[in-house]
Amino acid sequence: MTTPIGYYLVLSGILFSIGTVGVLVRRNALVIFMSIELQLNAVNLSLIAFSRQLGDLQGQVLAFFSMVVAAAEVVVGLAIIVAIFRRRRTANVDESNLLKG
Amino acid sequence: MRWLTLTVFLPLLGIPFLLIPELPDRAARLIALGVTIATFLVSVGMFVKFQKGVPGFQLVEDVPWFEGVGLRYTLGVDGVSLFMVMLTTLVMPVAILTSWSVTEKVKMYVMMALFIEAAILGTFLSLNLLMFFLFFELLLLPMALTIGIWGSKRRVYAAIKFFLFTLVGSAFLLVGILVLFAQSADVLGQGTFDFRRLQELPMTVEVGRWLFMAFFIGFAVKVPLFPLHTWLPDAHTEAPTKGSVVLAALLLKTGTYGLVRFNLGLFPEASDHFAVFVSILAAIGIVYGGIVAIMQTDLKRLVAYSSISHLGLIVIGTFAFTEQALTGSVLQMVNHGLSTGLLFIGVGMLYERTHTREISELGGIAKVTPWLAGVYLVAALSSLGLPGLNNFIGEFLVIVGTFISSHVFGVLAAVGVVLSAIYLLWSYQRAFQGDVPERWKGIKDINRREVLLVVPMIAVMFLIGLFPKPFLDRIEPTTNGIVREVEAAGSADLQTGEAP
Amino acid sequence: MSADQIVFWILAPISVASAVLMLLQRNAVHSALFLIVNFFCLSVFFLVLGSPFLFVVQIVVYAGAIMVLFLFVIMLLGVDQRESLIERLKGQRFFAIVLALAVAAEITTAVRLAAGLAKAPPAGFDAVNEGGNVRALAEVLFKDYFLPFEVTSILLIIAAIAAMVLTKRRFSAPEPEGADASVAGETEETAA
Amino acid sequence: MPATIWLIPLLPLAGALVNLFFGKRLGRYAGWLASATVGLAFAISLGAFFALIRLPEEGRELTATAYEWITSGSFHVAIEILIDPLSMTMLLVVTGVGFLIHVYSNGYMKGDPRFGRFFAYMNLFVFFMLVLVMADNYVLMYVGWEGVGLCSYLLIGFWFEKKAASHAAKKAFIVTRIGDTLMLIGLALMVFQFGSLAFGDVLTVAGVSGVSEGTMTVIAVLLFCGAIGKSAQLPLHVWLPDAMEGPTPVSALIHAATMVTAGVYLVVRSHALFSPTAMTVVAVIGLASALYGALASVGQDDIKRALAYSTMSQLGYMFFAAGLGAYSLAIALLVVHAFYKSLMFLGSGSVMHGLGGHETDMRVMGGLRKLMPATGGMFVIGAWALSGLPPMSGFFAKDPIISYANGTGHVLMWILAIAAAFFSALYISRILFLTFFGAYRGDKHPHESPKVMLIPMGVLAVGAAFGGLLTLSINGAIEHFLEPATGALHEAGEGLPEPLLIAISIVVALAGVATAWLIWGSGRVDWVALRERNLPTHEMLAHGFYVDDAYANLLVPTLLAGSRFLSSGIDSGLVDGAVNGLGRLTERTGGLMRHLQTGIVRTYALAILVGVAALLLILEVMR
Amino acid sequence: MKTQNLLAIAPELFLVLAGIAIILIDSIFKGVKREWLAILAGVGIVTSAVATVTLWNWDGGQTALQGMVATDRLAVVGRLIILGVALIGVLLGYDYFKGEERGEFYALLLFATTGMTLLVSSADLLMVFLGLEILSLALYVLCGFTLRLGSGEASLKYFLLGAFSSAVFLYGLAMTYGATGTTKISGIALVLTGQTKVSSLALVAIGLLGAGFAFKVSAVPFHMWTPDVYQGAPTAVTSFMSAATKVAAFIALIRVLDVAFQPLTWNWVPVVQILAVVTMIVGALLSIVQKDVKRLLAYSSVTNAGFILVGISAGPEGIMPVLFYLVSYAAMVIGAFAVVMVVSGRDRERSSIEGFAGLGRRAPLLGALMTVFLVSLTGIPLTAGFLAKILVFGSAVSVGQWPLVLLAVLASVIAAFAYLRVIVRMYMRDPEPDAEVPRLSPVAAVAIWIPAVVTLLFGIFPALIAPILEQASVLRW
Repeated sequence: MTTPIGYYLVLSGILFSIGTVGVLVRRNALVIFMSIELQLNAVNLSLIAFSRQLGDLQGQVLAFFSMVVAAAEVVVGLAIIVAIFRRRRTANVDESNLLKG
Repeated sequence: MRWLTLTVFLPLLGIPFLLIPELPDRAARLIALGVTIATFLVSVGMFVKFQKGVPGFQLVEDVPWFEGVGLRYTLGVDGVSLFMVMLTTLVMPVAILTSWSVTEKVKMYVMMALFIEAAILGTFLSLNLLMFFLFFELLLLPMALTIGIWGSKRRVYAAIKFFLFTLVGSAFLLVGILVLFAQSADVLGQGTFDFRRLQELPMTVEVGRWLFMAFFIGFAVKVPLFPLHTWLPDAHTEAPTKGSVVLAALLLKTGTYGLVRFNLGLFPEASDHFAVFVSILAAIGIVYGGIVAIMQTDLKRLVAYSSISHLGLIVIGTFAFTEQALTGSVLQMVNHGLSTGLLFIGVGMLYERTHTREISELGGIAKVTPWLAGVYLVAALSSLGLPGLNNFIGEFLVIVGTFISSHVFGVLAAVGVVLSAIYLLWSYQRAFQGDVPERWKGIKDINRREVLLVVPMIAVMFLIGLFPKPFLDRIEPTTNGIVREVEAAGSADLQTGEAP
Repeated sequence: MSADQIVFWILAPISVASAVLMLLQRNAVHSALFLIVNFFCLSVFFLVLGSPFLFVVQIVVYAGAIMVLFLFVIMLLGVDQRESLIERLKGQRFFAIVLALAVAAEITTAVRLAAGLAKAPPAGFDAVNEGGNVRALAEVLFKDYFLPFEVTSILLIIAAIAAMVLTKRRFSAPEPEGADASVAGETEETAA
Repeated sequence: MPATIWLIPLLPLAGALVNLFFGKRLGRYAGWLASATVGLAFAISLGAFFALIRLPEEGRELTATAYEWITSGSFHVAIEILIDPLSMTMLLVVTGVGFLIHVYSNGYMKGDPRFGRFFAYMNLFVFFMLVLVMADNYVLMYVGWEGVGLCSYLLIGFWFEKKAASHAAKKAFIVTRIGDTLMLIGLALMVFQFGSLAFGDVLTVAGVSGVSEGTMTVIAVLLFCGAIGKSAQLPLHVWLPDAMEGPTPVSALIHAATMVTAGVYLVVRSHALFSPTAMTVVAVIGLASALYGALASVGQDDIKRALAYSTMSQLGYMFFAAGLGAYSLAIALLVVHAFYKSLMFLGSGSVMHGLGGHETDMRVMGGLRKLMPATGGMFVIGAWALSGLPPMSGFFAKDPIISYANGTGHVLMWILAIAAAFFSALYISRILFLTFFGAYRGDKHPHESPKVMLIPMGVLAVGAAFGGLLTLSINGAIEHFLEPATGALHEAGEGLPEPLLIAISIVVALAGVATAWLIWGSGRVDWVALRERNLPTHEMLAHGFYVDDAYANLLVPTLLAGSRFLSSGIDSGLVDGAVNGLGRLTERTGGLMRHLQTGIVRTYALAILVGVAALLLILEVMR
Repeated sequence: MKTQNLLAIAPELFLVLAGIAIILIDSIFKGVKREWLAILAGVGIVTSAVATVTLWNWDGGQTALQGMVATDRLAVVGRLIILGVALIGVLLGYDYFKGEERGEFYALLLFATTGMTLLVSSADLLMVFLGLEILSLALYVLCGFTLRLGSGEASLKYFLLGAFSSAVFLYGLAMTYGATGTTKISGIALVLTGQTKVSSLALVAIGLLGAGFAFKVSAVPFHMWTPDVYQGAPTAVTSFMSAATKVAAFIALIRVLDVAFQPLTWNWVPVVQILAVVTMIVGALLSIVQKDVKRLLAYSSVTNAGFILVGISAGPEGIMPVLFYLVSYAAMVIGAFAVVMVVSGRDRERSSIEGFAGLGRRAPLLGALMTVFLVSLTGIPLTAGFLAKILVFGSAVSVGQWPLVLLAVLASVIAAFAYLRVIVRMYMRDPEPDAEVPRLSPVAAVAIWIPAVVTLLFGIFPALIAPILEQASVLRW
């Protein structure tokens, strides 16, 4: 293993940022949610890279927990999106703007 | 016997009774009246216990309350607060009596009055800065509600303005108090809000001056000093009679009292340093308030501006640092409470009969209601400093005392005397003299309740005017002490260029 | 150039490209597919970084279960839902990209200052993975991380309840659906 | 004795209180009660007088202290009264003349709906006047000073339903208040310099206290400002003519005999404080007022206004005398002036009464001598006295003053004083002729007044006629009596010989009378046409050289405009505007921020990203 | 594993047990009286509270269960506050969902509460993360609990932004791990103390974790979800979440900043100060232009977050004040929302500020209670809100931050205007002609009276609670 860990960390940062952009520019609730998943995965990459760097397994365990949480979050999130869609017939988040000001 | 606690909290005892459902309005009024009279009697007891010629605080009560932040329940009375308390307990029953003409939400109305009384008394008697601030703030809401609920047309605007304006002022005050506490924690190891200990707190000139400004802004809004005064005309004008009376007679005094007690008491060096600045503001207030009052078309507004002018006089005397001026100022606080209070009562009685305060719509009322006119005239004469009445003593001492320390400010203080004659008598002429219009022909002169209401005020006004000595004797030991402190700080400043 | 470096330099561009492409798709299904590509790339990195267990989990749970769920919902809501790519919020894209770049730059700087960009990781990770990654991981998970592991169960219960609460057709819905008073008048569309 | 002298002021006070609260119920007895209290006070004053002259000349003082009034630090004021020859003289005048006028008022005010109230005010006035003259310190004197101002206010505006009356009352109070305030500043300066305001402390040490002459001048001039206001001297005289809106007994008592002379009393009382410069100021103002009043009086058609200007002129003479240092002469003139001027006011009141109440325009009078013989006769005595012709009292009081000017070398002033004397004779004769001589020009049915009015007038007429006896020569009875308080007169060693001066005075006065006779008395000159021909001159005199108009059209509007500007421009506009503006700005800012809350979730996410970037940046920058 | 260790999470166990029981009963016994479910929830909360109280005198070390759970008194106090709020939440929910079969509500409420209590007692960043997730997920669902459009929208917004921010938080957790090699609160502090140079990764970690917390406590600019969610969510839920979430998040924040990152105090204090200033000013400015009481209170909660941040910035000095603030804040905000709930009514959620016109006349008691809460929020004496402000500001002044306090006090003046507007409506305006008299059920009355009494009691006799908070604020690691 000779690839510097820094490379992975930077890659993780780039992916996290791309995910961030996704959240901000996409309007489809599902795509936004996917972007968030991308962010979480980027973080996992960081955790595992750190784990490798530090030479202990905690990082991997943390990444594992992150995945579990993500899974639960996905269920809740999709349920919410479905529920909204049922009533509004759209997944466009820009149209959910009754509450403002 | 804990006279001070009793005095402060007695008014609150009336509140449970007022909460009785189905209590008739009349009973509510009588309960409030009874409670306030009882408070007055208790305060008389306190007055009797008060030893004259003793400078420090008396009848001190000191119990822990919330030690974690240095909040102790500390009450004490000295020559300055004594008469503030007496004034409050005297004016409140009178203010309650004016509420007979209120017919809406009577219970709440008198309840607010009782709250206000307790809060004001607490303000005057607290020796713990935080507790003082607590009472000082506690006043605001009942007062704002009184204005906002029972006031006249623009009452909501006035109430909000009053509330926010004074809140901004106390914002600075609060920061000052907290900084002072932090200072004391630095120096003494254990922070304290105790006024008596803070008085001896050594602090640098720099800090003292900053703190002075913070306190000053807080009190200047309440006084109110130019240019922080514009809430006052609105609040006075829109408030119901009781509100105006309490505002003018008592609430404004918390500001002047604060200046005397805290600004002078805690920051003598800074007081000396800023004296000219404060006096200029006060002098502007005197002249400005007087001139603006002349052209007011609303009788209450006129009286409100006259208050600004009169309070300028009190402040200018406070910052003259002579025994006469300071003693005069303290006495003048009482006097202003009485005479302006009575003026508002007069206007209020007039308003009840005519439903207008527009001077141009009134006129000739003296013909149909000679006694009412007489009451107003007595109040006006007192207010313009006619000898024999109370205001003269205070004004005279202030003017003389101020003149001794600064001729210019002395002369400016005297200008107010001329102006007050102009606006008061001119307004009296327009409102009460001349031909009586047809529609006012039927109105009635003052009734028995109203006699009951004005007699104590007028009696005390004459009492102070003719026999001021018992008052002065009790005020003076305290004011002398304050003046000496300030002078010592000021002269130390001169000698070393920097205070210790 | 060692093997892991070759892997990195091949897969890193792919993962970035797939992430970017995911953003550029008007169709949600396409987005999801690109995301799966991305996840695969990452899973390989996990393997390279010494976590075969997470490599598997990533593929099974993420690329498999979660993304399938996504696709399922997309189907449910209608595949034809296409999103116009014209931005109506002024400056949203500009700020989004600039700020995201800034964040990336900040993180990069921090990484450079802390770990360094040229330093290879210390050897000896195998020592930690004694007895196999899964076993070692289990050791940590069920000893040190016993409580968090149990706590995640609450999350799963909530997820289950959420699905139940939010998606079930209500048989006893006393309130009228749709226009609610608090936002009445601002309602632009009526509920189905 | 000392205890009983308290009764002198307290009796009228008691009368005032009783009348104030029970006046209505007392009915016409209110008047008699009031008169009785003043009469009694007069009697006690007389007793005091005899007690006083029994004392040795150096120690002619009666004092009494009630209690410490104001104490503050080293500064003390007591309620303390002092009767020395000066205040004794004033006391007798006030209670004596006051009593007569009270009696007169019983007739004059009969049937007025506020009869009791009137006497309450009158009594109150007497009380304050007595406090003024009996006070032993400046503060107590100031009490009386303001108190009489108040009563003057109340009485001028007694018929407050009349706009003019209420206006005049207010004007009188405010104008005098300007002087009073300057006086108050003077008092403050005295406290600053002497640490006390007791006569005993201030006046005895004034000469030796080491206070610079400049400061003394300032103190004296400030006190004199108070006197200017109260005694209606230039330039604060404008209230006095208007004050004639009050009931005529008021004019007689307050605006002729007593209150207006308080200024003279003040100057004489405080003469120890007056530096030569200050005295020159007093003399100049007095002389100017004497001349001004005399001239202005000539232009008046209203009998009371004419008399008011006359009063101003006479007071000017008194100040002139005081300014020259002839304090006792000033007081002597004060005393006799009280007699003849109140006589003439009561006379004019009697005329008004005879003409049905409120007629004061001399153009519609004339020939009343026949219809109201008693009034006319007594008015002649008064006018004679005022014109300064022997053997009436005015001659003996005024002439020494004029001579004294010459005798002390103030020749220019003497000439002016003589000129004023000419016009004095002229205007008083004019009043006399227009009112009582010639033919009746009105359409009413004049009748003589009742005895209750005439008898007091009679007494006063006696005083006006023979009062001169008291001042028969330099250092006459009054002067001699006053000496302990005012000091002796200087020997007038310079100038023209005494007899010549007297002759000149008499000739000038006669010339004045003759001129008046020619124009208004003989019937040979059509004075109405004459006035038309010299309209600008007449108008100028009638308007008192437009001083009042200048105030009313320049000063007052300026003040009102200033007030309006401050009120709506500065206060509502700028100060309150700033406050409201700040409030609005806060609200507007909130409103603008609201727009950021678009309701769109991506905006919120952007905000979060902004926050994250900012946090990271701050941490990086501040490390 | 010792049983004593299990005791450390006994409160959570009881809550979860009760939650699961409710779900089971609700789904197995159809048509069970919902009173029983509510009572069961209440029992769960009370037993949990009792279990919490027994932890007060814990003698088994600072942490339990492999350093995952803090056993200090801060955790005890934090839990108690949250449990108290939860109890009121149950009452409000009972009143709000009258006549509806909503057993899940109580279960979700209990789970959310569990997440919060875990949060305040977590001694490891992972536990913090899990706690946050549990409470968030439960709240996402609760927000979307009714069929109103607003409710669904609130849920969606809360969810998307919450997920976004938890990704950020997780990234921060990763950075912390990278910087220190551990996620234990105490371990982080230990490692950081040992480092001579400030680790840039640690700084990034603070920033990212801070952003996550800032989202939960609604600090500006992370606050924008707050008004929308508070307005859209069913009012019973809003009351609960507005009070409890903030308490939990702030106490966790205290742990993270004052313990874990204590060695970097000089780095994070300015950040917190800037956040505080921006938060209270923006919150105050926005609160005064609101037309809906729920939104108004939402912005008020933003402003209050700013005030609490002022106390946080004072470091250890500020812990006790912050705790006192949290207690009083929880009481007054849940009370205020509860009144709004009663006044606006379940069916229509009419929470416009005009709906309060003449309330003082229509329902004097309700008006008076609302006044108590508003007055306390304003910071008027004799209410807990006043002393809370004094304490927090005092702590900041004592570390020399008086300019910050001056800004805070001025912001509170601006905010006062917002509350005053409601008071004006209640007392100085006539009710709308069609305005109905709100009906106050006994359950709701209890739910409103409790916070009112707390607000007044601690406002007048702060010494009742101060010693407890004092002891809780001593962080020994």
